[in-house]
Amino acid sequence: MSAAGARIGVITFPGSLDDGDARRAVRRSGASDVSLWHADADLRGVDAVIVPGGFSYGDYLRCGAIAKFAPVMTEVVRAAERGMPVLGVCNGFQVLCEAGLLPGVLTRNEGLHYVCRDQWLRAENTTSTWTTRYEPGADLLIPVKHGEGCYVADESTLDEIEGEGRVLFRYVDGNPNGSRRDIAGITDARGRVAGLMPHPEHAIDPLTGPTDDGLGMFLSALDTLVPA
Amino acid sequence: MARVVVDVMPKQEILDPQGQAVANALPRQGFEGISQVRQGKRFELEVADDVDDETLAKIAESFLANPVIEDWAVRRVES
Amino acid sequence: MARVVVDVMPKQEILDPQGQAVANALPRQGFEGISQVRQGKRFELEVADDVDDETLAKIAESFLANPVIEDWAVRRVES
Amino acid sequence: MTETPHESAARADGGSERVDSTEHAARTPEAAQPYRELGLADDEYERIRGILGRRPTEAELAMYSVMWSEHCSYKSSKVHLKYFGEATTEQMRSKMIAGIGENAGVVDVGDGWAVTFKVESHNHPSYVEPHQGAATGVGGIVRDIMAMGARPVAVADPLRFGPAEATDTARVLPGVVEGIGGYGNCLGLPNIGGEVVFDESYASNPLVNAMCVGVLKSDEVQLAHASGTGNKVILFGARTGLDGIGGVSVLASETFSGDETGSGRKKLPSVQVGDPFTEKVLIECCLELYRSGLVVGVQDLGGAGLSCATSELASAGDGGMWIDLDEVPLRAEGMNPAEILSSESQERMCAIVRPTDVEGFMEVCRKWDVTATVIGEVTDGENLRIDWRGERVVDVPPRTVADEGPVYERPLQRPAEQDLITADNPDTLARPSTAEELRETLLRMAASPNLCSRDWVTSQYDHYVRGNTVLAQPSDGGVLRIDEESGRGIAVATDCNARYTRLDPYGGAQLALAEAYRNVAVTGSKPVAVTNCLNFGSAEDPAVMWQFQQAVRGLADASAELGIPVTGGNVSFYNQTGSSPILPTPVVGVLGVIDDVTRRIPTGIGAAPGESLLLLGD
Ligand SMILES: Nc1ncnc2c1ncn2[C@@H]1O[C@H](COP(=O)(O)OP(=O)(O)O)[C@@H](O)[C@H]1O
Repeated sequence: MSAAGARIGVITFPGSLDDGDARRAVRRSGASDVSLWHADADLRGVDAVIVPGGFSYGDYLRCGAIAKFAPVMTEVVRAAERGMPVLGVCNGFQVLCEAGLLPGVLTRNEGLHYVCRDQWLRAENTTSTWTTRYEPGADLLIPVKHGEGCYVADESTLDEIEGEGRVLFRYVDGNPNGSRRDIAGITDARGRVAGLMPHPEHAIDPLTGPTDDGLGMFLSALDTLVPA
Repeated sequence: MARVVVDVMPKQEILDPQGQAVANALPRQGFEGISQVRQGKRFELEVADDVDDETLAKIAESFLANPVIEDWAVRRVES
Repeated sequence: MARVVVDVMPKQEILDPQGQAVANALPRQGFEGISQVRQGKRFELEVADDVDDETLAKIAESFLANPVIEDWAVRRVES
Repeated sequence: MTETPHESAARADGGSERVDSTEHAARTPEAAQPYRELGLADDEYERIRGILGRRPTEAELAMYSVMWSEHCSYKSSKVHLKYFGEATTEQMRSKMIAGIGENAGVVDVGDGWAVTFKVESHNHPSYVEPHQGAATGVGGIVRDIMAMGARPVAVADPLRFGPAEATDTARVLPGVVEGIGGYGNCLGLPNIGGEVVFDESYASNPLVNAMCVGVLKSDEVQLAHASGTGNKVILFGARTGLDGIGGVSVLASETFSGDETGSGRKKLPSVQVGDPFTEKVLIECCLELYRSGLVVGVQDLGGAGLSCATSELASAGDGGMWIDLDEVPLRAEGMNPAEILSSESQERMCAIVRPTDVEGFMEVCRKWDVTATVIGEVTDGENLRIDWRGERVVDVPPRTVADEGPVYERPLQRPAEQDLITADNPDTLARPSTAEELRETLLRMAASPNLCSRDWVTSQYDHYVRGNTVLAQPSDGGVLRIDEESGRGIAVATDCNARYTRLDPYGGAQLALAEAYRNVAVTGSKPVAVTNCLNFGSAEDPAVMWQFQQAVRGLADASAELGIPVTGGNVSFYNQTGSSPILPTPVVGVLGVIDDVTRRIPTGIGAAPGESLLLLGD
């Protein structure tokens, strides 16, 4: 399979905003992007799925609360159980938590304001499908932009996540939202489903982002999907 | 100590996009028969006994609710 | 037609920055004696008569609240 | 409002359910109408009667009164704004695809791309309800840009507040910023510029101006006109509710005098609540409709709601129009025709569609879950005719509503005190002379609200979304990539120093333009067009009118001097507290083009040590 043979789907819900950016990042990594529509119970044969940022259905009730019921999400949950790599960014992370693919929940930022800023992260788990391209302990500069990014789970869940090494990234140099244990992103037990609040798709080119530190996530997935 | 609940709801004639989003989503999840949903806020306050109703009304009106677009109601409940 | 109220409140053990912010601001506005504030949501639903309590509980549990962080209560009220 | 002693038009026949039809109006010429409460002058009301040859119906009165308001008719500014056209040469016009007179100006930026941009004010609503006022201000300007056929790609927000330490500023500013952020962020529009200025004169009259920039192919401009007899008029987007009806509740209270306790309609809020999600979906829906060629003409619904959209579409078209108000999807019960026509419910658009395309149109709307309804059609008559419950409630020549409103040559007078305030000059001020004093001055300036970091504001705005933002805060101008292949981009900046403008309105407007021009130029872009939002005090104050006239002349002359046209703008009068007007604040926006965004120049002293600092100009 050639690189372009890897097909990564990007879901568009009504209210998705960063779907175009996610597709651009997929293309830049060398894979081909496939648009998936919220109302279609069909993953169009993709090898991996990205649930992008935005305000799905307005997010008026609770972030991701309505999106989890979309027909396409039923398929995503099924595919994830079979081991398909899934990445949720920002709103996508919220959706994956609501859908039960990842533990915990994202709540209102402790500062009560929406925050858009360039954020330092430390890469911790570098064996998940989405993070193999990073050195353990690497510092990355990637934008965050959200009003509800405070990661919350009960202590035993947090201990479990930590114990199993499932924290992908931690905020360093300031926690933008009050997230428990400075958690910025986590993965599931198999290391295939990943969610994070920062936006790797906005850090793929120093022209339009602070760095290209985010590209590694898309390249990592490609490495798994298209073994060298 | 008394427990006080303040309910704050969007005024009837004011658009309530939140309630509307919920109402629209229910049938998609297979829940029929819900014709209208309005979403507001609920505050629970622990209040010293010497805080009178007038003060509570003032807190609700000037602080918890935005009277331009919201109605409010204060009630003391058993704690 | 029945009117149903669903209250959704952050669980006691969950930090509630919004309620906290209100509690902190009250003394600055000259309101003393409010020791705790928690902020949640209140939903008002217009419900057809054949929607039973079990369905309402399901709506609250699976949709209006996130049980990881929130408690909920459903009650029918006079309309 | 006190009860009018006259028998009101609504009650002339007794019944409260009765419709004030054109026929009824013709039969009851003497019925008193609350036109003054609706803001119409005696002679304006007489003119309406003259045009119609009878008294207007309630619905017609509602239409004329909103459309002839200062906000919609530009009745006090028109005579002055003409000067922009006069000052624009053919050469300057060469890149202009649409100019003054359209919803927003459109400029050719090369490679087949065009850009449309405009600033609008939402000052008063943002004072009453900062969050929603500012949010709906963003929503309104975004729909203006959509109505040109463009995809909105960025917003900017020039803001003015009272003193930073004033308690009311603590209410207004956070609400405004949250409103702009909440709405813009949810639409997925990067915020790439704006201003935050504090001054006493804005204490009870903040200025909330919002700019939107849109991109389209230069041959894809949509126009707001209703042509083609038999074509359908489709209203799509949100439902129409009782919000934002403002002055028209005067009519409502008369009509519904029986049940005031029920709805309390006399006190209808003139506040609208925005629904950014609905607007986001509306954007995507509109763009798909345009791409599919399903739209003949399109107009956004903003101030004056359906009154404005129908009369402007019909007025710009080649025939008449018929509307059936019973088809309008309503959110509130018991709305009367005047209310339906005047409702300012947000997130609505109106399109003209060929009958054969209606099904295709509806299908796109269904895909996006957008409510769409055929509410009428283009007719071959001249008039705009509107029916409700089978009776004709409006029958007017649309041009008399939309374009031929009153025009005033308001008195203007350079105030005597102008000499007094300009007599002062900086020579009388003490200057820092020692290093210590200089240091102290510098620190004081850095800490002053007008100069300190704007991070508290800008960090609440998404400037990354869409992945094309090349420069945003704290850059002097925002830069956006519009073509990923070629790297073509655009730049925008808005500026105005109102204190200069107070001292010299002509020169101040020129300085505002010069500053915005420079801010675009320093990004490495070439300035190509100008827009504006002229915020002033009362049009009935001759000193204010003088400021206004001077500012327009200054801006127009300076644009000619720089060789870039004014392509559109907005006027906001009556910004004052009691009889004290705000500082004259002609906010100027400049659009620039950059061939290759990789060559943009970021703000700030360079990255490498040892660079030289040069001062240009004198
Ligand atoms: N200050 C101004 N300078 C130039 N053109 C202006 C100015 N104010 C308004 N216009 C133009 O007048 C026209 C009428 O404005 P319109 O779009 O109807 O206003 P609104 O959107 O506020 O209802 C528009 O083309 C607008 O660009």
